[in-house]
Amino acid sequence: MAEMVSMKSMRTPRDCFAKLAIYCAALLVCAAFAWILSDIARGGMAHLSLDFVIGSPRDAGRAGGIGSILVSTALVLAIALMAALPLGWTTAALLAEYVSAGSRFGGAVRYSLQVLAAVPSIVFGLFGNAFFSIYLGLGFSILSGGLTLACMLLPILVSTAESGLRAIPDAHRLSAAALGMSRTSTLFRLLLPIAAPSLAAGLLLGIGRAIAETAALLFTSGYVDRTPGSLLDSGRTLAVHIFDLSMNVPGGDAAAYASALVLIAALLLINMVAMRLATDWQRRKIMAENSNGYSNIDAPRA
Amino acid sequence: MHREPEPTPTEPAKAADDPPLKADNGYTLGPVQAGPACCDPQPLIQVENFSLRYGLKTALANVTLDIYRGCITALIGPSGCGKTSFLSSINRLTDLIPGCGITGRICIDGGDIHDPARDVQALRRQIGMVFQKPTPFPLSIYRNIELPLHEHGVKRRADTVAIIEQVLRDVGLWEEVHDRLHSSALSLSGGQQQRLCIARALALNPRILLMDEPCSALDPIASGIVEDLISRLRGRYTIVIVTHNLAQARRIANYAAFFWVRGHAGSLVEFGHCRQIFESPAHELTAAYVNGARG
Amino acid sequence: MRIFSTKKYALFIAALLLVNGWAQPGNAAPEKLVLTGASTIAPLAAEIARRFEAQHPGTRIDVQTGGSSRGINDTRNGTAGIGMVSRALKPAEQDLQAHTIALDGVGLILNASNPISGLSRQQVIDIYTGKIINWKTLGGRDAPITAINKAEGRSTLELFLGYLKLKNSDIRPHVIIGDNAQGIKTVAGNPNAIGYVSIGAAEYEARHGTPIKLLPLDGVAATVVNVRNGTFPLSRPLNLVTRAAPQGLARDFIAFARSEQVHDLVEAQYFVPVGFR
Amino acid sequence: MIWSRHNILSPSVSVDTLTLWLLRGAAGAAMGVVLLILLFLAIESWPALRHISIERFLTDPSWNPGENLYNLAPMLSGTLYAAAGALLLATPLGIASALFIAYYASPHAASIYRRLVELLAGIPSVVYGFWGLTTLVPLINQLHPPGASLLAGILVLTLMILPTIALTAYAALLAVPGEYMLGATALGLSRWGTIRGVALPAAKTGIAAGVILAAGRAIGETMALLMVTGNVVQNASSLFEPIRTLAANIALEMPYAMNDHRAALFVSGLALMLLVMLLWSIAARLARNGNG
Repeated sequence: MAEMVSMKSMRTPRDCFAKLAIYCAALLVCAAFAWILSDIARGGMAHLSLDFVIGSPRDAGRAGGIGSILVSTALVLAIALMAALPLGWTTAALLAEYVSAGSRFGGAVRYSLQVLAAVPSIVFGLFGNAFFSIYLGLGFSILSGGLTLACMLLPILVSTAESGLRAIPDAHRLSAAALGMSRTSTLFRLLLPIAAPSLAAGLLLGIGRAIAETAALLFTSGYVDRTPGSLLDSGRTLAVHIFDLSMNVPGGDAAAYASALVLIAALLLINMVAMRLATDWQRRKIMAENSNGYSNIDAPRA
Repeated sequence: MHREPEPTPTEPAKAADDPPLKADNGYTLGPVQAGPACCDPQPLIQVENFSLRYGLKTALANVTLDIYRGCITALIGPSGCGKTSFLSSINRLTDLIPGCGITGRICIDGGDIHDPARDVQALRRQIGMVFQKPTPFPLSIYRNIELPLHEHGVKRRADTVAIIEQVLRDVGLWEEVHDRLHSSALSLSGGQQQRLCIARALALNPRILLMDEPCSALDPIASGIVEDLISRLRGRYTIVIVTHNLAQARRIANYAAFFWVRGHAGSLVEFGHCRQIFESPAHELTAAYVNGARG
Repeated sequence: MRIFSTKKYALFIAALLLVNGWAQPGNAAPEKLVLTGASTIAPLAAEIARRFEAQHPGTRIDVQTGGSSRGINDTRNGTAGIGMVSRALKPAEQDLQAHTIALDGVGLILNASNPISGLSRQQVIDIYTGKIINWKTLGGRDAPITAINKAEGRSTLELFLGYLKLKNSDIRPHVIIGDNAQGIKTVAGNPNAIGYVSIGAAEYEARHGTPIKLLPLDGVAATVVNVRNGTFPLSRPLNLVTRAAPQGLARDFIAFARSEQVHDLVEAQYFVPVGFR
Repeated sequence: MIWSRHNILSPSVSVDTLTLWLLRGAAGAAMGVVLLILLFLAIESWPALRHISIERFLTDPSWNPGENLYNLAPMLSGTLYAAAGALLLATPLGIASALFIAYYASPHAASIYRRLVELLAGIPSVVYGFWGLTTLVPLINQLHPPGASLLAGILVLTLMILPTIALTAYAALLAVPGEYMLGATALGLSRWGTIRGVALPAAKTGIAAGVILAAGRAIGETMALLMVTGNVVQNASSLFEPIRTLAANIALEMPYAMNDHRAALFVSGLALMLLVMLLWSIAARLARNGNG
């Protein structure tokens, strides 16, 4: 907003003090975070190597690497997204496109999603343990962990997708209707592609939450640190690994630092890649579905 | 050209090979070969006792008028008198507004559009609509037209391409955009966007075009070009246009309908030939409005 | 459903299967056994499992920690095939079958830099009930004591309380920990801390360079030897428990864990193999 | 003859109906998840609620499930102390950060600072906990043993909820119409005067909603606190004493809890959920009123 409203500062003592305080606060925050990040970077760099990333953990994680743990993490994440994405996005489409503001059903769905967003992750862990692991008999497995995470991701995916769809001006819906397009194809061919960036943003947020999650996974996916052989095997995710190394393994700090560094780097990387994918995807959707080869009729004109 | 109702259409591929019938500034619309002349009016849309309400509020009361085939009918009147509501009723776009209810009948070619058996999407395909603000989808120029075509069953690429070229030529946009069909439609200027919207409506080969103040959001030059285009479409399509620009209504319309707010609801005051409405209005409200606007 | 891209979705699933296939090359469905329970037994069980798997291709044995109660719990509700319990079964747990695979003791540990070299039982009680709060009282340096207690449900806790004849509500701890390793880690990181853990785990860590030391209890040094000859007062059996008489893979594994073939593994963890008593 | 050749399918209404039911099904499933969670928490809590009267969760002498004592009060107080302390620190810092981005920093610095805060919002709680455990706890231990304490918990939580407060407060400030600010400046108000007199009051409800959301997060936070607070069940009488929060209690004891003990943990989970739900509904109401 500084660029929006340029305010000439009148130099009163109170003004100066406020400015000082705000700069100090910002500096303090920067310093604290520089401290954390540099600590982790410094601690992790020494232990980090290619062998560490692809190797299997040995000696409770003190030696070896985190290869099997990355596999488990990816599997848990994949399960969570596969379960939550279709459910979340279709729910968002319903809330944004088909349900009027006063609808009872819409209100109930929206309210329950708010509740879901409020549930602390440890409670998801309790629920996942009671429902997926024991009631459904999935045991401590990638599947229970992934499904528990899916429940957790649902409100994020829905709210970002819904707000993305709501941000599309009604003019587009009216034009589409005036062109005789059905609501279904308006939704799938027009509105969802336009909302792609917010869908992607929600996806990113979801991935970030899922990768960072520990409490919900402790009692659902367990912490066996080997490469899972199937989705019904227990698998330890990276965040759980960091927890275990730092709490339960004397001499595990170096590996924990390195794992934390990998985790943060992975979060950043996923962010960048997904952003790139989203823009590409949108560009492709903006262009025709069968645009390649249009030039052959273009040529004689040119 | 292929658009006239007579059964002698030309293949568009051939049309592309032929040197286009050159009108003055790049338009390729040919002369009207057939269709009813405006002096021999045949009603296409018949509106009988039509009322529209939003919730409890009546927006439009007891409108009865005929809209004639191939002619341009201008709807004039002050803001809030139900012109746009009337326009949206013709393609049942008002269905999308919650709490919207109607009484009376609107018939196209004698068939009631509110007939429960009526396929609304097929109806809307027959009736193109252009809005006040240009509303191209935030997709590419090509995709803007392809999307509705695909929806209505035109799936072969060659056909799509031919139609797109045809309609872009019809609205005089082809020369301007043929080398950047795959860039975003939002990169076009306002006037170009509005012509793209008209082209998009034309691509579905409608019989009726509804235009809701199509020029009011444009600058005078773009407005002139679009107005020019609209008058070229006369005869080929039945056009209903809402406009606040009385001079424009006079210039392009064959018929004019004057709406006014009476007792909180819009209603039709007078309908007649454009010249009659403007030069010898029967109703004093019409006279006051037309003269007031003039003077 | 073009936008949700059925194709991409299929690709996703295919990739997933691929990852799975890569994780378990050419092996459709390995026979699987899950062990959960005492963190004291878990490292040993993991080592035994590794050797067992090597000798029995096509089997897969997952070991998870959590505590003895969880071992009992999971075995009862079927989540685990075998539970690990680092104490004798209680009367209320006679529905389960115990198979002792080793013996262990519980010892007090201090940071290696702490000059204290021995504590009486009363002193330990006083420390844990908050009557002694400074090492100076005990002849050490002038520093407050950080007493580390185990979380509710751990068999080590029950054993320790039984030895001190205390109730858990009498204890005035400063830090509460879960696993043995966490206790060792906390003591290693805090020069003024005192904790109690499995002797096996403590000795293993101490030999591997972790700065902790084991204190003698009632004058008996906390060593494997003293656990073996039965003189150490705080010793316990390490059990594998099953719901009924073990069948199939579980039976094979328990037999293997009790056999001579794993004695070197038991000793490497500083436990006492059964049959040596 | 393009038009005649193409059999223009009448777009079927049935597709739309099908889609609608599909979407309704999905939304119903999403709703079902919440009911399922509540149902299972209730089922698992039931044994405890049947054996133990509600007031015993607050009046028992201590939390010793092994001795059949189930007092949740010290953990409730621990949770509230930690959350309140963190809010006390994070709210001014967060609002100051938002003001810094919105009104004080140059556009370049503001965007860098905002990126930083966003990055921090994404750092996993276990990493904060790990950092607290390896850096903060030893530091506090030198100051006043044992190190793992309420203070460590408050500091770590502050760092964790600060981005939430800063980002929501910034969004609220951004929504203040620029004309208000211009108007105030035109009246000759100083920068701080404008902020205090116009921007903060206008963004008040948005900021409050953000603070409440942060409070919800602080109360529900598990791993970071489990790692740094020492987990002793007691009413802390100083900042340097260890505490245990409700969420940490669940994570710590759940693995080996049985019967009533396990059920009591589910009760505390239920309590936690209701507490956070309450906060969120307050925040939602605030946000609605702010918009309306």
